[in-house]
Amino acid sequence: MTAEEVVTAPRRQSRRGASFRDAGPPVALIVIFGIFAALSPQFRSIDNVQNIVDAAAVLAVVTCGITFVLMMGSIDLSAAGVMGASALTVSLLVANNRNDNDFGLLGILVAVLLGCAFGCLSGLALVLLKVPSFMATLGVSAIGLGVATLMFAGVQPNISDAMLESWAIERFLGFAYLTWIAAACILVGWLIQRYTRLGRYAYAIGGAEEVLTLSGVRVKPYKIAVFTLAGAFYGLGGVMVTSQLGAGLVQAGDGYDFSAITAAVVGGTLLTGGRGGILHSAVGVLLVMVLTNGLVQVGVSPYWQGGVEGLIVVAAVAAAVIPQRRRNQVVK
Amino acid sequence: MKITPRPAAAIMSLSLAAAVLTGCSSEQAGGEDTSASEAGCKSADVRLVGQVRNESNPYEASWLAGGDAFAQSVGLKQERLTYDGDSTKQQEQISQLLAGDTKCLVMNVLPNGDSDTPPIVKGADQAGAYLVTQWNKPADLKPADYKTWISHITYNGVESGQQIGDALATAIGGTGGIIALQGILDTAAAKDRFAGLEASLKKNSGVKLLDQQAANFSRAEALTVTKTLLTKHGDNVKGIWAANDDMALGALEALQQAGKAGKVAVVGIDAVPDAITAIQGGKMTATVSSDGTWQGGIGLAIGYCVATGKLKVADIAADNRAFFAKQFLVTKDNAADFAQPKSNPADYECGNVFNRVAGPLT
Amino acid sequence: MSTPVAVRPATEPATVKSGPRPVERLTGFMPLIALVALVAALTIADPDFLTQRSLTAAARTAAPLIVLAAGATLVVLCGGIDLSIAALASLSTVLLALWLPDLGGLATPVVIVVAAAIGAVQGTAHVLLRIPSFIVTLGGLSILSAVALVVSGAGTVRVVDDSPVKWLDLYVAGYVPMSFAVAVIVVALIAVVLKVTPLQSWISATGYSESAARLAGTPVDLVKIGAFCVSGACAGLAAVMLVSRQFSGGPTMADNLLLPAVAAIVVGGTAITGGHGSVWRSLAGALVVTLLRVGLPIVGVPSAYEQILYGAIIVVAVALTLDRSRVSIIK
Amino acid sequence: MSAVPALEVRGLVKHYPGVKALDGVDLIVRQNEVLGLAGENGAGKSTLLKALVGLVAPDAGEIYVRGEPVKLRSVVDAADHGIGMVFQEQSLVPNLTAAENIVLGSEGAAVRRGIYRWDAMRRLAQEQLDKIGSHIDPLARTDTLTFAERQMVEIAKVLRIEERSQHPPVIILDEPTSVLESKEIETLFAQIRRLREFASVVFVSHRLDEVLDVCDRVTVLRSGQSVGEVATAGAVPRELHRMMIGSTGSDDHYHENAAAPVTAEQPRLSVRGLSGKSFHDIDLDVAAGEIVAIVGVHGSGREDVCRALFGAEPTTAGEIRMDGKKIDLPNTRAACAAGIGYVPAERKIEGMVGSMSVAENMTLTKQKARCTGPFVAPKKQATLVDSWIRRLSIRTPNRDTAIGRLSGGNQQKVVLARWLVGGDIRLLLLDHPTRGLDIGARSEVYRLMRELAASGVATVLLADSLEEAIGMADRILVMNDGRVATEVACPSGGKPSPLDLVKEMV
Repeated sequence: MTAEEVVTAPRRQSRRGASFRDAGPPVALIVIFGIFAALSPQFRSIDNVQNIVDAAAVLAVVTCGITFVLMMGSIDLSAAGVMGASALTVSLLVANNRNDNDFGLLGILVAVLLGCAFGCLSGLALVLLKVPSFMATLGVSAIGLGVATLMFAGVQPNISDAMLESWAIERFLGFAYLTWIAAACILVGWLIQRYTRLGRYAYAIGGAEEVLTLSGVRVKPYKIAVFTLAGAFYGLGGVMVTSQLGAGLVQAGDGYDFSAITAAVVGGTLLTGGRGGILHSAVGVLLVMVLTNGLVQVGVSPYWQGGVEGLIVVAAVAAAVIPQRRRNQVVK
Repeated sequence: MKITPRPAAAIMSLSLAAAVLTGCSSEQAGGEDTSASEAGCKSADVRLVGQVRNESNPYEASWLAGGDAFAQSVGLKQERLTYDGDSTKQQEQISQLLAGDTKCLVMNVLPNGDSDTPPIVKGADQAGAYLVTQWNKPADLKPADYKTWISHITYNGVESGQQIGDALATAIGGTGGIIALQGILDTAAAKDRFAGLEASLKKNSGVKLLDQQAANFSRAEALTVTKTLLTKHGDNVKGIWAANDDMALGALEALQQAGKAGKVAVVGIDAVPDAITAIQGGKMTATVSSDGTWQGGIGLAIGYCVATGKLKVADIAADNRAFFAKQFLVTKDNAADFAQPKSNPADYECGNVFNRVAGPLT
Repeated sequence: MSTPVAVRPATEPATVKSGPRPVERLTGFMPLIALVALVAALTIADPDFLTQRSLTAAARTAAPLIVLAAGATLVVLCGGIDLSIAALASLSTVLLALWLPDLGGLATPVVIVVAAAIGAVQGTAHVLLRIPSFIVTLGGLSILSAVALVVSGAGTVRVVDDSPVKWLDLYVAGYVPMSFAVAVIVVALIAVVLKVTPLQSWISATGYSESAARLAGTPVDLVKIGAFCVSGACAGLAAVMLVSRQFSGGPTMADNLLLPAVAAIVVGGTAITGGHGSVWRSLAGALVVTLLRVGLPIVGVPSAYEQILYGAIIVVAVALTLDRSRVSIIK
Repeated sequence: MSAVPALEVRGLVKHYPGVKALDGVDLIVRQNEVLGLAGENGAGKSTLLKALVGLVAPDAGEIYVRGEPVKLRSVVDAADHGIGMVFQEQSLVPNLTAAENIVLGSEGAAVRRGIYRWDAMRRLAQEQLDKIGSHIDPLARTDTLTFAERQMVEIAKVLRIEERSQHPPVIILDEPTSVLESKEIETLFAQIRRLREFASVVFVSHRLDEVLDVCDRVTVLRSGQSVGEVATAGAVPRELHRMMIGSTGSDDHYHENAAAPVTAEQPRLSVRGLSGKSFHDIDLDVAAGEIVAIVGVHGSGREDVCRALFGAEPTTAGEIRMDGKKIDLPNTRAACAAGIGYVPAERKIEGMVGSMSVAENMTLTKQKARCTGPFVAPKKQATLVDSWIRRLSIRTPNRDTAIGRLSGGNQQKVVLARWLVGGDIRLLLLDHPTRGLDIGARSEVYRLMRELAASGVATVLLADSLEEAIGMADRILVMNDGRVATEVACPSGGKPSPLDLVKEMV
């Protein structure tokens, strides 16, 4: 037999840990933070840094959920509806002005479980009906909003549950409890991603779904589980918004779907799946929040803020992908 | 290239070709003659439609409830339409509605924005449906020029913006910095109210506007924006002016989270129940009532009166075709009066429907 | 230089004729079937719904959505997504309203060209900077909205003399709204151009397997930029329709059409991953979505249930119309 | 050796639209033997293997495992019956670690209640890798491994089946050696012989000498039927080949008789000082009608040179001339316009558009050939495509069949035809054009290359094996670490030996 490729040339790239391409978003974060800090003294104050981190809490939790879905290569637009439904649920179950319920933690748990149920519904639609996740989750979002509107019934439920209210107000080491909850979610999310079959399979499904099937892995339950997990994060997100606003709003999740996807993608998670992760997304969330906050702090006109934000997000992603540009690379 | 014919495509192309061949006309054929027949509808034939953005905020929920209450009082049922704050969806619903039976149709509509009013008016006019619009309309579009567009009701945003601005100035003792939370920037309500604030600022020279940001009438956005502005301006912020109560309530939460609850005065507009409670509890300084329940009922009432012939469009005074409704500054002193929204059937008597006119639209 | 190659003399004709199987035919019709089923259901719920006037109104209503969806379908077929169409349409309504007094009838083509150019710019950014189209157009969405706000002074721009766009409000043959006819012509035009030129091959190849398309020398970048350009032009045309209907332009006027437009594409059965689908499918999809948006409340479904039904029906509709034989993995 | 066969197949039938892939196949795999499976491209090997691991449901016929009739519904089903397969198209998840891929689907102690134990996993994977003597880091991400390394991971993975079934397993290796290096092949063969101690192995390879080397017995498939069974002791490749194609094969595997003398005075392609990211200062001349092979180990940069010549890889310096005229290749379009064609190695991903028809794939590049003006002329296209389907003997139900449904060899022919339909091809860059093809299909590709060369096309070949390079090329460039190490003339009748080349490659 002939031998052609006898010797393998020495390899240049690292095989295990973080590669160069992961460095983009953190660098962008530092650069943007530096620019704003130079432009505005208020921006670099401790108070404001606390404010940014606190403001990032809900988005961080929602992004944790969406990251798992994005890792699979699917997309999830159900956050708005699920959060609305969970916000209404929790506000009607803890002490409130609409009824005599006072279930406290149990109420929060039910709201999170409701989020799971909606997530599960998305997963089922994807797996059983074979509806692309984009549409399945859009439909579930509409259903969630409908359910929320039903529960709303014309009168805003205001919460008076001391514990839930304290989440947004009480501080520990300078940060609101909500921020610590978000940090815990990121940690849990990271552990799931790194140390559980669910997390690793979500990652693998994004990498090569057909291979998993070939290897005898039943992919469908994991897909449903990932959407369910994401739903739990949205449910918790809805609870957190309720805690912040002191009331259950149908619109609790407005805009979180696209912001969370933006944050995840800016952080380096690919929409095609198989790359990125919770820590990437956490960086992305901070990036987005620094931008939103910084633009207000340096006094950009409200008319232009959205535009400038969009421009910077595009620029940040562009800067992050430039080092890895290849010819003939597929970009969707 | 696939050569297999696409049946769907073929059918569509054929029907299209047929359509083009037969020529064009400016009017849709096949519609019945729909010139407005003054009066003559039996009470039972009247169809009452109330259209608002959504059922998921307290103000508009009370609007629909008011409409229901009126409809019940005349033995009818109100059809509720909601369009999720989506202009195109509103137009689509209206045009679909007008494509049905429009003879005794009465619509009480909250147009999403100024720009949404003209097509609604035009459509209703062509179809001969009775229309009352509220809040938004372009200045040069006047009900007086139309037969079935009976009235346009709104509140004086400049006035309310100024009223709460003044109340805020008083609450902070006439001097100090305030921040303003604007509504959806391209709505007349947001602009008028902000103009009112500017007028108030001129009057109260000690009050300084530190910053103004859009929070789109949303409680959640107001929370984030306020937090940011509070860190930006710190203790310089003595008061917060919000273009509606939802944003004011969001600002209250932000203050609480920043540990500044009670130290900063907050004002809003709309008098939603939560705001009234906040005023009663001393957390908020002032709001302005715009009575959603009444708005929901009165629009239908005016249309019903005209449709059943109890009121003639021609007889309605010009000033009543487009008017500012009375609004009240709500402070701690009178908050209790506004705590329970109530529907007073007497308001809807055909003779009383214009009782709350505060002045012609300027 | 030509190189005749005859590898082996042909022994027998290698090709056998066989048409598409019945199942394949059926999936081609699915969007239409879904449409008919929906009309039937609405009619059962409210017999007054199935009148000529009502259907005409629905067709007129659907026109801008059809045009938006048709344009964006091309981007989706190329494997991308265009989230900026609605914001671009909003901006275009403002521009049209601002320019109508000065340019008159010329304003319409100018706005469409400008919108096409903006689309092309986004396409170019996507292609040259190698940023996912999702992000480019999401950024575009924010930027265009901001520009629309600033240009319009954050207010509605009224069109006092709407005669240059009034023709869109006419009726063809008395029954067919002109805007709907124009929308169908646009769809037909796109479909025919794709079918009779190599574009169809190029777009499918780009959408299904971009690297293969590129290595086959397909002008992938140009095809993508072209798709975004057409998508932009369609957004511009949709804006003209909206202005003719609304007599004004507004910086947020069309913003809410984004998700319905994407829904229309997917309900039509076009694969969101690219490579398979057609503008005809999007036409049917847009009609389904319009009927859902408008029909449900009109036949008297309460607001909360309307949303629930909308969500459920749209999922089921997609489940029915998606041609799964062409897409191996559903993401 | 036990009397009950480990695996038996009786009268298996499978129809695809327009093709009868299996037409009553019989197969017996005895316990503790290595059975070779040979057959031409399209003989039904792939379908048969897929049926054996539950990926394809047969229309008729039975499968018996240790005498029991079974219905295999999925890969899991098959694995539970002790049947596992190493797939020809690699089946690893690229963004997972090698260790995860190895234990995927049967994690055992590595995952407890859904929680990963990385240490246990690494140990498990290491054990598997040790078995085949591989030194791959188990925690390396799979997409950082070379093709050959990935193949080893794949074999390590399928050996996990030992743990899964109490019965002796049946392990199917589908073309496992196609891209392995000789040392690795030796390791693999040792492993197969070790496997025979406790398992049965079905070995599929297009290299008949390999089959004869490692197998105890060979079953030959032809046109979906088993046409014969040969004990390998004493058998010769020629005999097998005859059974596969139904007649005596030619010894002239590379059609050297058809090699045309190169007479051009000016080189068709002339490259001077071409440099890029992974290659430097490349000089290369290819005359019209000449076949030049580039050989080199992994990382020698030859693939990148090939792609650079097609405008798919950026260059930093150097010039490229076609027929004396300097050309710029900023993108693949420019290359196509200059009459350059490229057949990529990864056919499924880069070579063809699986969802599109044969006709569309064939005319994808040279659109002019099927168009009148800017418009597609359906009749012109039909005539053109059908004529090429006949000229290249492409086996397809019709021109509108999706290319994804054809067998590998026929797919490759369509990809090749894409460059020929325009009639303006001047330089063909062939990157592993015969990867994954069997003898028959290879032979046809070789013959086609010869004919193209005879008609004046210049060819640059990255061959699948040194043997192929030597057999086909008129001249061989040896690349080493991004540079041309040496150039070896390779005329018919004066071929260099593989060893001469290997010396320069390392």
